[in-house]
Amino acid sequence: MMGLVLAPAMVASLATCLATVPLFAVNPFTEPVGVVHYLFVGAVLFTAGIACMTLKRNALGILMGIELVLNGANINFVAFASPYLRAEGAPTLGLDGQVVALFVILLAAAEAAVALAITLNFYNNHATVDVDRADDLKG
Amino acid sequence: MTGMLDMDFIDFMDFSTLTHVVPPLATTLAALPALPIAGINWHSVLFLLFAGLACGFAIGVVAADNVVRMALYLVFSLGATAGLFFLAGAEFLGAMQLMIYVGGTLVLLVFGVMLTAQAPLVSIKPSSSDRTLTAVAGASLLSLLLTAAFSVDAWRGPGVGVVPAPSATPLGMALVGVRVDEPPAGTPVGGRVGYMLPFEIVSVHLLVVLVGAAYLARAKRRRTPRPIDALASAMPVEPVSTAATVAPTGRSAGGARSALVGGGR
Amino acid sequence: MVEFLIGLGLPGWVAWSIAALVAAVLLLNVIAGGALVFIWAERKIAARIQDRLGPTRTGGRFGWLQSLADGIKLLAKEDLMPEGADGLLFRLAPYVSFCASFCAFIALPFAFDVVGQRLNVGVFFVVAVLGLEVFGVILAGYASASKWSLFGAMREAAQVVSYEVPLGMCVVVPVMLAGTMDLVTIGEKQAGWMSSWFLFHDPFTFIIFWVYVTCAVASVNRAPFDLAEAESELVAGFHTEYSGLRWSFFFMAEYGSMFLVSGLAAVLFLGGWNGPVPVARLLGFSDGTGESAAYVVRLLGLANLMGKATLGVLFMMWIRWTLPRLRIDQVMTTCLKYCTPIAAVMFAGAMFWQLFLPGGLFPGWGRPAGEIREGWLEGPGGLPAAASPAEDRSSTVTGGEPFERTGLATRSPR
Amino acid sequence: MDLESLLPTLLGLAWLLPLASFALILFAGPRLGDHGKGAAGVATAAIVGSFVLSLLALVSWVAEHPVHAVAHDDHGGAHASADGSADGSADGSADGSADGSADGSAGSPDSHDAPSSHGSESAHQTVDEGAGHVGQPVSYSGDWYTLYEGGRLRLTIGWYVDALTVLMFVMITFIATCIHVYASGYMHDELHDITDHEVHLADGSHLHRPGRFHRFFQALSLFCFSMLGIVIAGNLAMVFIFWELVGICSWFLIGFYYERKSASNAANKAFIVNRIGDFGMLIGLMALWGALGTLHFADSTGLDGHARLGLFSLVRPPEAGHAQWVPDGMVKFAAAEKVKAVLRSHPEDPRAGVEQVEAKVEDWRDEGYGRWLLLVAGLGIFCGCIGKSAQFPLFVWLPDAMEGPTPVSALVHSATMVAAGVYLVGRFYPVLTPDALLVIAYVGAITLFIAATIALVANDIKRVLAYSTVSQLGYMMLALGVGGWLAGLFHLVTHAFFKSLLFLCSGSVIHACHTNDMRKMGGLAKVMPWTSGTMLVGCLAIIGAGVPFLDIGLSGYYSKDSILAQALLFARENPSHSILFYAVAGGAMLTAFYMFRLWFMTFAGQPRDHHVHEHAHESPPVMVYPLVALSVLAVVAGWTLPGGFGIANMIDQARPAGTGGTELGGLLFRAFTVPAEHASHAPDIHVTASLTAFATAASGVLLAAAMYVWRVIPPAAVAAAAKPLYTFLANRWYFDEIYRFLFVLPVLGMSRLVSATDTGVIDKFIEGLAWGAKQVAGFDAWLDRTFIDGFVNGTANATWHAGLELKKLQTGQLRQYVMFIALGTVAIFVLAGLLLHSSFAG
Repeated sequence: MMGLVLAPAMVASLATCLATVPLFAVNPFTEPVGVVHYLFVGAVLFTAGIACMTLKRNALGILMGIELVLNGANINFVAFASPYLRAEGAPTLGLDGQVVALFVILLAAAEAAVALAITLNFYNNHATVDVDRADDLKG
Repeated sequence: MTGMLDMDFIDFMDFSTLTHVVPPLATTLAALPALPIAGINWHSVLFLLFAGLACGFAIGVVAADNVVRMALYLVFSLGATAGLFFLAGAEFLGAMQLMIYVGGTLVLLVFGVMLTAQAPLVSIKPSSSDRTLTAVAGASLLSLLLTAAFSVDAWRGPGVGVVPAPSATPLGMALVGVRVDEPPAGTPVGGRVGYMLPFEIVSVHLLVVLVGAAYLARAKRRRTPRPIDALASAMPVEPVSTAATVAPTGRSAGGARSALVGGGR
Repeated sequence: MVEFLIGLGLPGWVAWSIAALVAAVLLLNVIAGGALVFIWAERKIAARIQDRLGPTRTGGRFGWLQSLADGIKLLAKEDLMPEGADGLLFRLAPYVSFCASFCAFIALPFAFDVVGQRLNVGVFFVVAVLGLEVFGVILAGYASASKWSLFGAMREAAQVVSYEVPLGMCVVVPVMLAGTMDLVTIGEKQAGWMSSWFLFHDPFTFIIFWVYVTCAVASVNRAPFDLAEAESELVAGFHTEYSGLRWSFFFMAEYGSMFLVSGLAAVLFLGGWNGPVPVARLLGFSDGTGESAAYVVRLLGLANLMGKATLGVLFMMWIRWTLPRLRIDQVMTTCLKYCTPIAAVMFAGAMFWQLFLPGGLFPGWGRPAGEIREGWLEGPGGLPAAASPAEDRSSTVTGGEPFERTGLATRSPR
Repeated sequence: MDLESLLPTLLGLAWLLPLASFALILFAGPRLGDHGKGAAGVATAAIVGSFVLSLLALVSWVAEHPVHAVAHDDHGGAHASADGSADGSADGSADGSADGSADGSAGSPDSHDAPSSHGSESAHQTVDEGAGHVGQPVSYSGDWYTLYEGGRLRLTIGWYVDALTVLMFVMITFIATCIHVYASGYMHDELHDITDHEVHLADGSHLHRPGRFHRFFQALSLFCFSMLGIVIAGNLAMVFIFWELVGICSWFLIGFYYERKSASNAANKAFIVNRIGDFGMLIGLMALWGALGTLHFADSTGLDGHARLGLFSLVRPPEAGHAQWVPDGMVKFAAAEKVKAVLRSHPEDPRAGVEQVEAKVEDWRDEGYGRWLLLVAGLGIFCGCIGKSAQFPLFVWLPDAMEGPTPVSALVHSATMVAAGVYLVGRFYPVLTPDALLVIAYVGAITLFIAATIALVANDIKRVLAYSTVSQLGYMMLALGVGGWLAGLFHLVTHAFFKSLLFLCSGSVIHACHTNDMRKMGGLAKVMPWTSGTMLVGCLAIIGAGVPFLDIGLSGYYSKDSILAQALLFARENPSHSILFYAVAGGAMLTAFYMFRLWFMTFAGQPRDHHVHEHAHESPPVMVYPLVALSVLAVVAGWTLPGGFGIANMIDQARPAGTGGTELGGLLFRAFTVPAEHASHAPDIHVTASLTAFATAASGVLLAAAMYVWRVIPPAAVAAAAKPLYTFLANRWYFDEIYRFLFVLPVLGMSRLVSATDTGVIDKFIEGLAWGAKQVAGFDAWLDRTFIDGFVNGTANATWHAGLELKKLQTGQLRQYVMFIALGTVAIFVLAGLLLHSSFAG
């Protein structure tokens, strides 16, 4: 049973290692970085955020996971917006990408405020911030 | 979103590209020892620094159990991301990230401290099976994302390093509805719009959220004791409190009487 | 400097590194040296205000070596950590605080083009990074495992987060008047006589300057807003459990922040390096008259700004020893019921003033000829003149090759 | 600000102020002051404001258009009537072009004789006096708001302002001001809870209700707004709207004491009777709208910039010297068959057909097409006036309307609203054909006679005045009908003053005596000196008291004289219609008799009922002041100042273009002539009329004095001697009974028949159908329960159980959901990749 679970994980890890290889097709110390480098960081942050959301029982931890996820997405937007990271004359998102990232930041702030308020209410009513105990509406 | 035009979705799904990465790997490994000191690109080095910080602290957030440390790592991760933004030429965005995201997380941290001041709440540990499952899911998600990211050739090459023009002012102008930035190559003429309306919507949205959050989080006067109050009342009651409970009763009775006297015809 | 080093035959990256190092050390000296001077000054000022003499003996007359002696004492002190403390965070906190204060100096110009890194969003960057200083305080408060520290940290968090709102509004006004967030451009826009300072641009800016002063004092945790370390209530607030060098880092950070907000005030409202009297111009120096003249101009500007910032710091000390500490609710009331609305109204007022009387109160008085604009806004009527970007850029202060401005983004020669 | 923009502003504000007051009282009502006492202040302030604005408008009008004496030449009477119309066309076409603008000549046809200081007047207006009034009257018109515009149709909210409008504004707002002041004293009972002794509840007690002070002023304000709306209206649609609004206000006010059965019945009666008239008015409106496509009085310019001719220009085209003709639209409308035929004859080229139709319009007009339509339009509009102005046969509502509070009777049911019909006839005058005018004259004559006779025997003081009002309205209609445009409208204005005065006096009496019955009064002159004095002034004014040879008299003297003169002229021109003159003369005598019968019975002699007399007292000053103000005006309203300024001359400024000359009629009647009005000023006519008026009035007064003061002729004896006649008159000619027999009973019978049919036949049929349907439904229900419900329930059960199982998936574990999302995303992408690219393996 454990093997069944772990097998895909191993496959996935292998695939990840393989996937990161092209990063080193460019010497990062001497050559300008490209979009894909940013995408790598974005993917890591995104995945860390998802992992945070699935792993943390603390409601605040889940919030932090959300922040990470949004931030990962933002990195991608900025990367696609920047002409620095693209080949000469390659189309970029330009200002649009930055504006979208900006709005994401703003809305993330709003989301954090509401989520915190909800968390506070939850804490007031249940004396805990453990989301596993927030199952009053379960089926 | 003209920048996405080069991303053919079918290519994006093409796993077969994995087979093309092995030869470059070999050349890279061969080139590593011959790293020319003279040719160090500080931009790239700083990128590596910030990227490493961002990724490392992001993983740190996942790994840490103490909520305050989590928040600290998150702040570092987000701060490093701001550095990445600066490097990508999005200065305004970087400053914004520092101010809002990091500032917002500061509030998170404060709340974390306040809510989990009780010892049992500081670290709620997940079970080991959760950890395994998360590891599997995370690994597969990451591999999927990376596969997708590396499957587009146009994204893979090094950038030309054309430093973008300062974008803060054009960004500000775009937010009030005027586009003054140079359109990216291949943009259809006349198709670019300002962000006046979204800006206003977001402003109103923020206001609503502010009010809503304040409403949600306000101290409510409640009839039934909260669980947390119940916990407090479970503690031994000091004798003084009995006197305190008698006194208001007397006051309220007197008040009612005086109201009757005052209101009678 | 970079060119000079490259001329010596050093590789480009080495030259850049050395230049960066020199800049960093210079900035560090501003903080550390400043802290030494200011601590001594504060002692003397406090003493004089309280009708005492203050330090008199150390280092001969006036006790001018007192701070150094204090520093040595702190270095020698035992470094204690409470038993229940979170070790990592406890150790980290002072450095976080100090780093935030230090980082903000990156974008603060000391004279025309005398700036660690000229940023397009300088104002924003400074305010944002300054807001991070509170992190160290909170971490210290949490990690100390002491209720005094925790209370102090909570107060600090609430206070700083609240005061960022009016502070941001105040800061936006000069940005609006100058049309840029670049601190160098903002400073240069106020060139000439005192009348071209943004402080005297219109009544609204004059009022909002004082709001800025209030908010700045609050955001650097100085009395009467020093709730976080209210010694009469919280022993010593967030640094109750600190001693030795770590404690001194907090103090360096505090004095650095004071200097920073004062410098920012000087740049935003008080003309920056452009004095009440355009000394350099009257003496016949200007950027155009040769390299050495440019150096003189910059040195004069440097002295000018340092003088203003120091005056600001002294002003804060004066306040500290004059006004009693507020309660936390009074602090919040001051912020939310007074500073924020006033700042908002003044912002609107300044906006309309700028709309209808863009010249300010003293249009054209002693202002150097020539319009200072950002490069992309060159055409008449504010239309972008995309047709000739090269010409535009050359005619502006922010001009020059963009690679040089953002040195980090320069490609190394292959 | 020139007059063109000043007038609509002033008058528009004056018009809207009462609306504001209405709205304020409507929403704030009882909270205004103590028990709504402030409502009186609000309403009064509003109407005073309106009055001031109207006065300003009047002053600015007079400053711009000085009122001159109408210099009547003496050969008008000798003018041959037969050539009037033809001359009018011929001469008018020569002169019309000179002053085609709206700001043309003011004043009489002889304005070239008058000192002219007004630059814009046409300097070269040479008019043959036989051609009537050729020049356009000075008028301003425009639109505030366009409701609809499409094609040639256009509907707006606009104004039409001329001297008449301004004068009406001043008159209405002045009287309304007086009555507001008066009412704030008269209605003070309503400030508190009151017990209505005339309402008996089922348990025998009287109704006890809260006061409705503010509601009274609310309705009064709405009424003022509506009435001013009629006056300022720029088109007939607007007139109609406000026409109905004054109707509803009247309904409110008559039914103010709606708990009283009589009051609510009277209100309903007034409203329903008016509906009948308004139905005719609608027909008239439809005729105009359908045939002409416009309801505007004056020419106007649409939003699209196209000029559109108004009714006046259509019916009396300026290029034809304002002579009346049948407009093209009506000709084509009437000759629809011919138009169709012409158009059909050009199927290939509709444009040619249209041109041919245009070419043939002249021929058709000469053939007489559309004449009837124009007549119908005029009579239709007049139908509305019959209802509103209480003319025969619809006058029955007005006496009943006296159930309302007396200030209402004074304002609504004597001075203003009922005069609206007269005003509309005057305003609409250019469109009315001579035949329509003759109909109007006869209706007026019948009305004045019937009402006067009923008033002879009425004992209710307000009813006497009500019938007097009806009678006087008949006078006005008759005057208008016989060509006395100025006479009718002049009488309208003067009558408004003295009739409102009379009503207010009667209200004062009722206030003092708490009864309406004159038989219980008597000798009140001593206790109520002010009331009796002012009422005497009113009586003298209404009978037209004056000195014939000196030509000095009260206001009624002038207006009634001119009516008599015009009627006499008409009778001379058309001997077959001389009964009209006799009606007028006889009516004048009857008027004098019953008015002084009223005054003598009320104020003179000995008290008849001591209980009443003891409680009688003079009314408070707030009620007396308006009486005095009105009585002053009742005296002076008819005077003409030495400079020529006077109401009559001012009204004459507004004389519609083309009227005032002789007109030739003969569609409904045998050929007759409507004589030019200025001809009635010829000395022989004028003197005869004056003497007749004086003689009739004096004889009426003397007769009344003989019967009720000197008692030489005992009234009871007269009544007994002519018992059938007395009964007939006392029962008001049995009009109510006749209407009941003719209309109400048949309708009731018919409804009973219909009801029986409904229950007996239709209901049975439907019940049968229902029974059948029920049987079918029973079968359906069985099918439904057995099969369909079974299926549906089975589905529901399956869903329920599936839900029971599936809900276990809803664990409430937030982290699990996130995990599902993440894994689900991965799975989707992997599956998609595998399916789309089988090359995954290599």
